[in-house]
Amino acid sequence: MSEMPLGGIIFLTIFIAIFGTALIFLARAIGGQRKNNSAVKRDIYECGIPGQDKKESKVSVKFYLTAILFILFDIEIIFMYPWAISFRDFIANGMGTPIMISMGVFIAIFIYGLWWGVKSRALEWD
Amino acid sequence: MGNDVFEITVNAVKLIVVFLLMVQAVPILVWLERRGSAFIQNRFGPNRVGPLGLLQLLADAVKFITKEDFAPDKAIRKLFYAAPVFALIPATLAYAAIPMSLPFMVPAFEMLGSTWGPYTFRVQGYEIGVGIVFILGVSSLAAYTILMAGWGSGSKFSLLGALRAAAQVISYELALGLSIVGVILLYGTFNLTEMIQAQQGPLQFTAFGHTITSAVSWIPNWGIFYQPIGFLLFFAAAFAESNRLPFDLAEGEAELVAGFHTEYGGFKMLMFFIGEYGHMMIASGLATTFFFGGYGIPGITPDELQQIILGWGFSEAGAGGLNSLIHFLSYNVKFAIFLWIFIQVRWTLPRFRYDQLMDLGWKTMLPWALANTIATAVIIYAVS
Amino acid sequence: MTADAFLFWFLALSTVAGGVMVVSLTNPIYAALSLAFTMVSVAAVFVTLEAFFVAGVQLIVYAGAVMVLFVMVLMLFDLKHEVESFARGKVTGAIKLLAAGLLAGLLIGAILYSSSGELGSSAPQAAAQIDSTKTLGYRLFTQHIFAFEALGVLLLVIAVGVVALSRSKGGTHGKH
Amino acid sequence: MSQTALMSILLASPLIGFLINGFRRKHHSANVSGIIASVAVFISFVAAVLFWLELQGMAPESRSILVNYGSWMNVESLSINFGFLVDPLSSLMILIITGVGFLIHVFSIGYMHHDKNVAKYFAYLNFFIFNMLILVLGDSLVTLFVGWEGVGLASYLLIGFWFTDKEKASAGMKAFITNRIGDAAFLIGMFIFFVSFGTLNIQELNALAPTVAESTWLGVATLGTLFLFIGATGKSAQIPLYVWLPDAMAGPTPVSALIHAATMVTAGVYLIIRMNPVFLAAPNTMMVIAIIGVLTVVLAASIGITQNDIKKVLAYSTVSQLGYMFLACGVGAFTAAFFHLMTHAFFKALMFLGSGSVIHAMHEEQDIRKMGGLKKYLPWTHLTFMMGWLAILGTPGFSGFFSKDEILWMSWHSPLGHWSLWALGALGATMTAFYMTRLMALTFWGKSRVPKEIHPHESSPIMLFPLVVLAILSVVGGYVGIPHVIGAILPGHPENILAGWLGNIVKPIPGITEADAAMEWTLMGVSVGLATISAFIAYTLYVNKQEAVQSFTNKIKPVYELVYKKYLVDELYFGYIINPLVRLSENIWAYIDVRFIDRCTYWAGDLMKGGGSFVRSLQNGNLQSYAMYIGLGLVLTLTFVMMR
Amino acid sequence: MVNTNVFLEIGLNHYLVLSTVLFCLGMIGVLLRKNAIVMLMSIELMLNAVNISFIAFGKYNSNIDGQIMVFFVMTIAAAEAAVGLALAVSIFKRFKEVNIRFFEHLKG
Repeated sequence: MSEMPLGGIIFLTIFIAIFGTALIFLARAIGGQRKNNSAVKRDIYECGIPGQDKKESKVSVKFYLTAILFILFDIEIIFMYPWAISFRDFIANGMGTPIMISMGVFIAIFIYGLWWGVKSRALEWD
Repeated sequence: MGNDVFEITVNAVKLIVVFLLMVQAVPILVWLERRGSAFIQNRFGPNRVGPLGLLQLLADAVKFITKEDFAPDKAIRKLFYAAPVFALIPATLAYAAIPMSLPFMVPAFEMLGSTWGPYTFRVQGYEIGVGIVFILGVSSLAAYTILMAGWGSGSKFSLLGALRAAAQVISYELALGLSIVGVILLYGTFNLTEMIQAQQGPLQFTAFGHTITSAVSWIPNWGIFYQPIGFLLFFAAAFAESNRLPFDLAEGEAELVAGFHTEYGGFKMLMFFIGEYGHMMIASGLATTFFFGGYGIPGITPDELQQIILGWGFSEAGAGGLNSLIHFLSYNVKFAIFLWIFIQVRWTLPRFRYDQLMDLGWKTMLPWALANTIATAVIIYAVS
Repeated sequence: MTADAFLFWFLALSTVAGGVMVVSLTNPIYAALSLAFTMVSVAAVFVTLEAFFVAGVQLIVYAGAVMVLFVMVLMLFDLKHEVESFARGKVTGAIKLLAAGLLAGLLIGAILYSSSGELGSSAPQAAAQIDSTKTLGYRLFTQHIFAFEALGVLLLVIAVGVVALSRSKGGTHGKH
Repeated sequence: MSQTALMSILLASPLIGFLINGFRRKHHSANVSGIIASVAVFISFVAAVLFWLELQGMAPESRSILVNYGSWMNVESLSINFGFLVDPLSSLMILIITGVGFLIHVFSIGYMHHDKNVAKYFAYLNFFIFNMLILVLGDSLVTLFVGWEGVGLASYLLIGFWFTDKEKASAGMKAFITNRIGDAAFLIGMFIFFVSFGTLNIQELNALAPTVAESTWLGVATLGTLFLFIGATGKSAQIPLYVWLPDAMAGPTPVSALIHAATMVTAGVYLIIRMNPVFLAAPNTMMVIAIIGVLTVVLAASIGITQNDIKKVLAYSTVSQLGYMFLACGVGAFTAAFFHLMTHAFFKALMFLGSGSVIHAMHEEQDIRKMGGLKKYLPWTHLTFMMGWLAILGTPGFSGFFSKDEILWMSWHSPLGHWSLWALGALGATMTAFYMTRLMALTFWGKSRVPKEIHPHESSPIMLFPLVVLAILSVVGGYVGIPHVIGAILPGHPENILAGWLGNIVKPIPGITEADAAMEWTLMGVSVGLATISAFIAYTLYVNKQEAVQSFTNKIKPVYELVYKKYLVDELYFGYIINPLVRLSENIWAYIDVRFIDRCTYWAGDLMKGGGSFVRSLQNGNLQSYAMYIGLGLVLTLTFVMMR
Repeated sequence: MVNTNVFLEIGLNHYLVLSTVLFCLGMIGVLLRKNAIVMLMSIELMLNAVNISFIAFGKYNSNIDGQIMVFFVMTIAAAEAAVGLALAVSIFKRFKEVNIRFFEHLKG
């Protein structure tokens, strides 16, 4: 556990959670809550017309497509981290060329994927 | 966290201090931003409360805390109230992992009838072996805050803003993650402290077994000289990650009012502010650490400085403490410069359009980051 | 050892609690958020097992990417009101629960049974894991290089497939 | 360079060419596709030369390079490797394939210039070269068979290359189906060898076969070699399976030159030479081969006299020349057979390419009655074609002379030969001289009968270059195998280089006696004399007295018609083999299939249906039920494991 | 035989039991939940459970391959989630529903 002080992280998380919650309650206690707000005030924000529910708004499917492509590319990038960190060791062990080739293949696949994504207009926002 | 009560207590206090350091920095930054923007735009800015308007901070705090606590009817209350609290967590967790100065030694001492120590305390929340990965992982959790707030508000503006912000954050996380690969290749470690140590001393290149030291000895061995493109990409992606102008599409006033925190006000709003400024601070801290030598001082290594301070007649421990303090100041100077750049950019550049933003992330920065990675790898391979 | 034990039980509790919430909460968004919580807890469990890099990857990939995607999709669908969250049929439901319970019991039995053997609750061999991430990288790019490249191709194929799927206008049951 | 690498280059180069052209088959540039394909084959040719040089450097007894790429299949006693063997025989063969192949690729660049699917064409050609190399180099019958089928496929694809023409497409089918008959026999032969010898490795078979030498008709070696020979008649167009080759002329002319003259059709001969110890162990088979060979010579030559299509004439000539090779094999003169294979590859490829040049010049006109006097339009084509003509005639000094006379002499002299074989062979040579001269006369000499709308023109240099190279080879190609009797009187007494080169591959004919020089000179004189006379007659008849030919053919019209219609062999096959077979299968279908087998399956199906409707209730489309079954299965399995 | 050390001495078995419990929770989710996306999430839960056992085995056998396997499992799981969600979105666009009760077309 020398490398990652889990206890500290958990302690800090819990501390912030408690601290934040306490602040919110504090603000509520000081600022107070009125019981009889008008219907207009209690409604969600809208500019001049009766409020619309969020269900009626159409959301572009692009968002989730972007998210999916993000996941796939993110993993490919994550795969580069162990490579990056052990790269010098590989070179020191005389294995520089094989590692360059194997990563070159991987990056070529990555580039092809990116190129394809751009070409197929999956990343276009219009 | 430590081996005995004293160390654990100190570490816990240290964590809380780091958190409070971050929280208290926010009002200062807000003030700085308002004054700074006024300066840029030829206005006065807040100047009534206290000297230079410095007490505006207090006035703001009072205003925030006395506001009415309010939630719209359509809000999902659990999420609506939980989101601002969660906004603090990723930023703080990540910020606590950035080293701010040299560790300082506490020699063994007697207290309450027993011997304590010796101890080494790091001037940071905690030291993490896989620092970069941890920071990336924790800050990727920030997307939940945004989504929770957007969904919990029950408003279509909030939801759209949240989705936009989330899509933007994750898009730029790719460029961010990839721009760091070059840094990792350069230093061969995930650990931030080791990176800072690698940047100490004068600039020197090692190629084909020869070491070429810079002729000008005060030019530091900073990452910016090895990874200029990496730095630019990292910094630009960090702007987008923290939803700052010119990338604050999540809150384009004309279309989305204020984005995912449209329905928030009062203290909850302030917490989002803290989260947002926290991201700014993480970005500044990381840029300092990766590319500008962290807490290091150009032209002098910590050991040399230690000798100089010892020459002034301090004890070993006192010199160590002073040394840490000087380095802490050095870190904060760099850190503040980056924060100012953030502010300056916000008030200088116009906002992107959303399609331009996504194009920039996917079609410009990602390929450049990839090219930077490949170039770094090839050069490292070629010269060794 | 007590600190470690405390951490383990704390994490085990939060992990299992998160898992239970995933299965039992009827609002899918809460379920997804609980799952994200479980993922973070699992990452912490990885840390107690000294798999630091994998823990980080768990945070980035699972908690930071996959679950964000789940949450985003659920928000897109707006599935707040579920007509029926759980399967109909009391008998089959009972059988299903029984099957899961039996499986758990059998597996735990098997673990305890085999623990009298060599893989008991003994301490791990003190292996000199100087830098486990570098070791991981070394093994990944020597022993598992083919799997690594194959995964690259798999991700590419999936990217293509996902884009194609998102373009499709409907199922095989004719078009509108 | 290591031998494995060299072999890889040799084999991979045409394959890569095939893939490149195959993937860019939508492109229409003949130059680009052609250069890719030609370079691919040329690389192979260089590799083949390097192999040949490497063999040169070895001791004569140990000239053999085996490149093994690992195990292909390993089942019980059957163990087959991806092994490729280069020995003196296969090294010469790959030189011919890649060398002649390269020239024909180059020719094709010009010939196929206007075709739309030119990339596809070159892809097929490279595919053919690749498979031919596998056929030639394969060290086991199975590997050889892979190439054997591969070249069959390539041949089918190329014959039907212009498949939009129904006739041409069906010509491809015919070739494919006829070859299937031969292939079936080939497989049976292989099985026989495997069952009796337990191996399919050619080297091992060659070593094992002499131990079973026999004279019965039902011995292992006899049966096996007979079936292999049937396979060879299919591929090499011998009686009775020769009918596909003339139809195969529907393909582009360079294809006819490469596949249906120079290389693929000689695969049968190559197979026999390759396995000559096995064939020598079966004298009955040898007799059959010789008889079939000589009959093919005469039959094909006689048909060739009457044909009017320039490519058909050459096709029958090919069949007849292949007959000579089989005759040589049959009498045990394997060196002579290979010698003729080689010279024939040169001069027949030359003549086919020449005919291609003529057809190109005549705007796809193939009827020689509409030609004549082309000498002045196509001087280069005429000159090179004449070299081929002189060679095939057996003019002393040209390559065909040495190889053909060697065969004729051996068919007389060998203990396996007979005077009648020589007589028929000589008759064939006479007829060859006649129809080839007729072809020359009608095409190039005499008065022009070219229709007015056609303006013949000489071909481009890229097409003439291969013609010239092949013409030179046709002239000098014979000097590698100067017979002993001629060498004896020449200054310096040149030896028979080819026989020396193949000495360790080809077994000597058992019981051969010392050659009688006087007898050999006499026979040579007789055959050359007969050919000269017949050529002269043909020349006078077809250049000056065409009316006489007309009136003569009218007088013997029934015979002429019979020969012209190729002895009605196709009709015979249809009437007595194909149609009865079709009717038989129809009956079998009606009675056995419908009444018996189908009913059984219906019954079984009903049973299954009954059971299925029960099981179906379990499969209710609910994913979670399925998952539950998996879970229950897991529980059961675990319980079982735990209980044990 | 109840031993208090069970609570204080954390060993391989503890992690394996934790993994088993999570796995069976995920299994219950897959078996009982009707929402296709929640089922996908339950599958992720099961995969996470397996990952824990991988890493535990890896640590207690001093074998880094366990972590590499987890790396691969994560990749595949993310890929599976991507495809699964893409399918779910397609289905939702078509039927306006992700309850798997509506998709029982795959039956004999």
